[in-house]
Amino acid sequence: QNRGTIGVSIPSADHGWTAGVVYWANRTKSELEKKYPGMRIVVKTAKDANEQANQIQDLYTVNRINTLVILPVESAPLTKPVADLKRRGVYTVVVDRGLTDPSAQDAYVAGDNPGLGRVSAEYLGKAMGGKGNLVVLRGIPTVIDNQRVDAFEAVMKSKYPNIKILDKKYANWNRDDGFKVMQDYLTRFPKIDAVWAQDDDIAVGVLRAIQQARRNDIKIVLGGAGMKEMIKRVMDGDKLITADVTYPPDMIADAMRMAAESRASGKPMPKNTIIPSKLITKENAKNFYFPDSPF
Amino acid sequence: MNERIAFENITKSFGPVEVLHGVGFSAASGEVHAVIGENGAGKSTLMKILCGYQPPSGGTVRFEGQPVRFASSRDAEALGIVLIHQEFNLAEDLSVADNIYLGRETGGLLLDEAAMRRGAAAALERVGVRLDPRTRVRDLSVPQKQLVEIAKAVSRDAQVLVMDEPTATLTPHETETLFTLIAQLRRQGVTVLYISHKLDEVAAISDRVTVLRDGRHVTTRATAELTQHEMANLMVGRELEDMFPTRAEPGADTLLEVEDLTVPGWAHSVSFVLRRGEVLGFAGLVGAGRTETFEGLLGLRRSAVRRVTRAGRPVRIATPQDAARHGVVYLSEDRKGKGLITEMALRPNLTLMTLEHYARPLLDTRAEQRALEAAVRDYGIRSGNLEAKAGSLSGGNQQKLALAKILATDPEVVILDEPTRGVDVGAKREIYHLIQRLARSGKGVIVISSELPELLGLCHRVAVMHGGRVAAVLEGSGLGEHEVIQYATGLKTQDTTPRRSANVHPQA
Amino acid sequence: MSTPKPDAAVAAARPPAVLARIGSLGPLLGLLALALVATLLNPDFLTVSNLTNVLTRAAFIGIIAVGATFVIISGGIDLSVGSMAALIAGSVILIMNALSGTLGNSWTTVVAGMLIALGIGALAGLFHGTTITRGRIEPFIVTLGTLGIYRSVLTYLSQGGSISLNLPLSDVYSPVYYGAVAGIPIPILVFAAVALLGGLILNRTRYGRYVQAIGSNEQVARYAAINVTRVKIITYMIQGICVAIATILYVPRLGSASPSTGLLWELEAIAAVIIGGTALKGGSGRIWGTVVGAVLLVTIENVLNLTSIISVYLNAAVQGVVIIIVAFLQRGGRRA
Amino acid sequence: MSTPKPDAAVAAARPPAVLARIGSLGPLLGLLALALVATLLNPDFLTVSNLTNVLTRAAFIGIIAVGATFVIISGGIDLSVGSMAALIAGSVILIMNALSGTLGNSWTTVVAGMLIALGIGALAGLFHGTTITRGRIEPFIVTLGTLGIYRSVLTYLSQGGSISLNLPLSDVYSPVYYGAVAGIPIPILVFAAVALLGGLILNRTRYGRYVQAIGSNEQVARYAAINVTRVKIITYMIQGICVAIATILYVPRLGSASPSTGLLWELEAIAAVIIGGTALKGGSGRIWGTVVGAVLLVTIENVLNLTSIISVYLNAAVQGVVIIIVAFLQRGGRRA
Ligand SMILES: Nc1ncnc2c1ncn2[C@@H]1O[C@H](COP(=O)(O)OP(=O)(O)OP(=O)(O)O)[C@@H](O)[C@H]1O
Ligand SMILES: Nc1ncnc2c1ncn2[C@@H]1O[C@H](COP(=O)(O)OP(=O)(O)OP(=O)(O)O)[C@@H](O)[C@H]1O
Ligand SMILES: O[C@@H]1[C@@H](O)[C@H](O)OC[C@H]1O
Ligand SMILES: [Mg+2]
Ligand SMILES: [Mg+2]
Repeated sequence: QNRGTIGVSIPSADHGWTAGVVYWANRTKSELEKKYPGMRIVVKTAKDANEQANQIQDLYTVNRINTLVILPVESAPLTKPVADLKRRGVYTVVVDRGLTDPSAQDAYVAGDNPGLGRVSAEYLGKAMGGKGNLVVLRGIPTVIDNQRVDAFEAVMKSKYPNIKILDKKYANWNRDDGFKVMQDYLTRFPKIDAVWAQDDDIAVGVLRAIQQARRNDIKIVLGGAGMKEMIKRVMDGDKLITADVTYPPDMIADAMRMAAESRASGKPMPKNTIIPSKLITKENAKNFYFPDSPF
Repeated sequence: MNERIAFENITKSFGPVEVLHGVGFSAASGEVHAVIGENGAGKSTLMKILCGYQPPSGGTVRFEGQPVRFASSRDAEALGIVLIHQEFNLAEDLSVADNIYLGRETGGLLLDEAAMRRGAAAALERVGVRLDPRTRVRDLSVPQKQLVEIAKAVSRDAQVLVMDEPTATLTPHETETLFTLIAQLRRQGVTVLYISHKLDEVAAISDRVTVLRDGRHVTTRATAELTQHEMANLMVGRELEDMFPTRAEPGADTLLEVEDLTVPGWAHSVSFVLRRGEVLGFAGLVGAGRTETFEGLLGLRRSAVRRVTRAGRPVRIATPQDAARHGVVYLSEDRKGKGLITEMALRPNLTLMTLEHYARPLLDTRAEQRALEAAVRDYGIRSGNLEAKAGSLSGGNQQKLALAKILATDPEVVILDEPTRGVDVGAKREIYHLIQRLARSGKGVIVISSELPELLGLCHRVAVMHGGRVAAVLEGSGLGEHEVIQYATGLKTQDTTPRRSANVHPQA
Repeated sequence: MSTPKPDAAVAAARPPAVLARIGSLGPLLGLLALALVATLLNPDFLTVSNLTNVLTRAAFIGIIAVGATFVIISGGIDLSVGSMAALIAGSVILIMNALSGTLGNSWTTVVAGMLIALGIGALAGLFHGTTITRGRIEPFIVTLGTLGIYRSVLTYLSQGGSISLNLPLSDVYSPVYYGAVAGIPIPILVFAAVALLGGLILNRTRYGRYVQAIGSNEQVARYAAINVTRVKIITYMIQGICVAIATILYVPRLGSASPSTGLLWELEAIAAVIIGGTALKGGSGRIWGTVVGAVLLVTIENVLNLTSIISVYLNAAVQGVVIIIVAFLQRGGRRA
Repeated sequence: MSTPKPDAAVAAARPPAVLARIGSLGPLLGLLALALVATLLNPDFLTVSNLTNVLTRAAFIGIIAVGATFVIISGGIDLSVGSMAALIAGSVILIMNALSGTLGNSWTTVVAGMLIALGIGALAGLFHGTTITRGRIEPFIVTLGTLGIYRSVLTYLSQGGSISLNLPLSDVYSPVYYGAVAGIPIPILVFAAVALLGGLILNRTRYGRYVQAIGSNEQVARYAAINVTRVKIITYMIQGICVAIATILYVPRLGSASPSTGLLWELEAIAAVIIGGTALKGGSGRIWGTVVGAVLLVTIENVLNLTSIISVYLNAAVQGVVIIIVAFLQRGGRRA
């Protein structure tokens, strides 16, 4: 029977993490279409907020979706367009980047950005023994990045006052920028104990820069989000990459499954589902390792 | 006769417009063969066909008896057929030497710059211009560009050298040098096809003359059989009356007075007075600084001036707009670079300086079109197609359009830099009459010209510039060809009184 | 001056060159072809609501591109438009939020915000124009510089996050984007008005003629006593004002601005202009072409959303291919 | 022939305009000024290792910009370079990974990969050049189109993720980026070689002369029987090859390619060219200026990373301001 159409709108695969999202979305689409015959799932990617706003409008107007699962490229600008669809009777499930007006979403499946910052800070604080020099490489200027960095700093300030954050510059969730910014940090700071790279793509560049400079003052590089190469390193007991903090791109899959389930059963989804950011260490790494994911 | 080249029944159409209707004549080796005709008669088009720049629509070109069909100018040059373009054909960003050797550079894998520089210097030497071959063409004056254009062709060892109005921007001095060169080439057996509107030149150097009219061959005759007057009549197809109208006495009041105008590097404390109803000429050799003087005056170049007064009132002219506001307009000698937008149609070119007349407030394009039709009539602009781009007009017709454009502003002071450059005798005569009419109606006209007869026949007074200074201002009985040349070449100086007052003020 | 030869004035206009004409319709043909494909792929393409959506969206880039048409025809370029839009959006949101304290969540506040937006746009344009003409710096450089500057300032204002219009104000402002007059959404009306006005200015006023003259040959324009500096400065101001108008429509739509607002709009706007048949070198161009170009770009995106036959990874490739094909159709209009 | 009167023959060239000369050194002055500021802000700027870092990083954009100099001087533009770099990087990594099965993790594999990279670059350039000249489509459009296409194809190949060189191969290849000869990192040497060769070709060969002639006046070039089409196509091929060379150096750096590889490199490369004093309109330009331009851009970033006095939010603003100032210093070299 026809259970309607679910529209899935996600950012286009412009770096590792979003590639993971696209991968999981496509994979879950086939899975769910098999599981619920008659249900149609349309997956669309958008390169920016504007395009995404257009896209969900098209999903409504032309693809006639009755359910929207959206991972907003950005929170604020998509609030209105999502609210607009909700007003027209579309069941809206927002993932990861919550809307600025929560009443615009029927359900929220949240990645825990402050959590990622917190867990990272806790881990580094402990690993550094509560003291030393730390450099931070941020993502791109966006709310998510602010949430993470703010939470990170809050923990550091209150629990590890002796850890000195030397500087925090944007590396744009990008390997090349990670490389460059780290290279310059290395020039600038003769003694660095640890690096928080905030995202595993950045960490890739950071590692190369350290390797090139042959510096051995740095003991830890902590990335984030759970890229498979990084998890592998943790698993293999890498010296610098001793841990990672999850921010799993498969949260889109969870959201899609829950939405499909709720459509099929007619029961609403829980209002908020938080997918916590977990610490990955050598011990639990294999549970997080999916070699055939692009991320 | 030993025919080097022959045209047989050549036709040429641009779209539906046929501009050459079966032209045929021939030229021998060692012959200087002049081709004359009104603006738009098809001279340049015919020469472009000969030299491989355009294919003919019909007919045959023969070279030494063999029919030839060139796919490009390179094919023609391979046979030693070279064209000196009427409109410059130089890459402005490249140096003089680069241009002279463009397309046939010397050297192996790496260019032999030194050799090319030497070769360029030699070619420049032959046409009598001293120029550093490394100078960028962009930085040259119009006559200098013309000389480079000639040097470029001459350096190609031509068997057939086509010169399309090579002297239009040259002063008698350079022209003479060129004639010496032509004589030398002719002795070497080179065929020279020489296009000019200066019939005295044609009479002086050519062996035979071919006359074209409206794309048709009118006649080919030995030059010696024709007077200049006859040539002119053959060109226009009717009897031409006197070239220069009579001059009316200028008025007494001053229209424009310039004191101590200096254009750094080009002109030094130039002063002059222009009276109402007067035609004031500016003579000088290439490089005397005449063009720059007036570009400086209009604010088109950096300049300093002690005082400018318009009809007695001091004015400040910092931009061409200021000048226009004070009724002063300037026709550039550089038609293609500064006179007309060749990419645009005739209409917007014509009305560019007078758009306010057509803005109500939206532009009334019909009124513009009427103005164009009037200008086409009044100035005898010949164009197969009024919608065409200005660049497709023949050289002389472009000049007429440029003139029509500036005169449309109804100025009080008209500065014309080489106004008859490339214009045919008939039209030239019309322009002379026009200038005289402007003067008679109380305007002041300044004519910068390299054609001495023109200045002598037209002007009340002539200022002669040399080395950036006004060497003399001649009038009345003092105004003669010999005098002008003496001052222009610096053989004579007029240094009695302090320069400024000596210069000009007639009543001072 | 009288030249009594009648034949001198022959002006037998050439028969309209059919081929050239088809060429100049190239972008339109491209658009129609695309619409046909779209309809085949998904008949819903042709619904009124979908077409309305497409045109509404085209309004942003379209309005900006109208401004860009002037700049490009005059021989310039403005790379900063996307950043400028972001900065204007951010600033007016901040300002309106602040004003709403004293003026209330009223139309007064919104209109004040709009005027300020226009002011900022015009000022930015004035800055560009002046720096380019009087400062004699390549437009590419100046606007590449301000591209960075504007976006940075916005990032600074938003502290890396986003700036949102407060909700009650947002409700007041909302109709400017979501409203309609006689069934036609306001952005479409504004777009049409801007395009018409732009076309009128470009083709039927002195100013427009000067813009074309300068782009064709700046020297000739200077010698013809045209105030080249002023005309050029004004093109950048027109561009700035167009950006401001687009932003005024944009703010009520998404109600916020962030460091990624308007990213790469410059490329889209310039692409719309060039696809529309204006030469990047300047000199000549046409507003209607730009409008078609903008609609075309948005339509490609729309069509991609309407079907699933293409891997999501290849969206940009399809766009690229379509753009090249349309340009190919249009090339008849270009000289070799 | 006699030219009796010396003063009659025109114009001994004007005295070397000292001002114009200083103007033409503009970018260099800008760079020196920036270096001075940098050193004052952080003396570590002048360390050998930092300067080496800067130059090494400048190599990518610099090499690409050398190619862009040719394209721009000839009157064209290539917006696709960043995407092309990403595509080349991704494809050769895949190919090398595949080859390593038969050829082993050896230099043979790496060299084969490099040759293939050069081949792809040249082919892409050939495609651009041909489409632009024979297809008569604006270069802006063609390369905007391929910008989307190349990056999309890479995204497709990588399924949005990254494509990584297998580790043993990566170790073999690594010295190409990280190695040094006589203490000078290989990328710097390659950059220098490309720049020298580029300068030589541009200024000392027929081909270079033709590139300038075409950019200056295409019609004149045609009349001089220059094969304009071929010369233009080759400029795009040079650009493609330069991109390939840059990519060959880039791959061993991170050993991977992803959809964000080479993002916005086109803007940086073009900016380097223009800052270096080449006019966007074409006709004339200089390779050394481009080199300075590229180094300058990288230096700005470097300096920003070496200090904390400026809010991170404002990085791009500082870059913008510096670019405009340098261009201002240089404007003496430009005609009004
Ligand atoms: N490319 C072109 N397209 C259209 N018409 C052209 C083109 N070239 C020349 N014509 C027309 O051909 C006719 C002959 O022009 P041509 O340049 O040969 O005249 P000309 O005898 O050299 O005149 P002038 O003495 O003014 O130089 C003119 O009517 C001109 O408008
Ligand atoms: N004082 C000077 N001494 C030597 N050369 C000069 C001097 N002043 C100007 N020149 C030269 O004169 C040339 C100025 O050019 P131009 O030929 O345009 O002058 P002009 O008098 O307008 O000539 P034309 O007869 O072409 O109108 C320049 O090449 C310049 O080098
Ligand atoms: O794209 C982002 C990713 O890189 C980061 O690690 O997590 C949040 C995502 O939105
Ligand atoms: Mg002619
Ligand atoms: Mg002159």
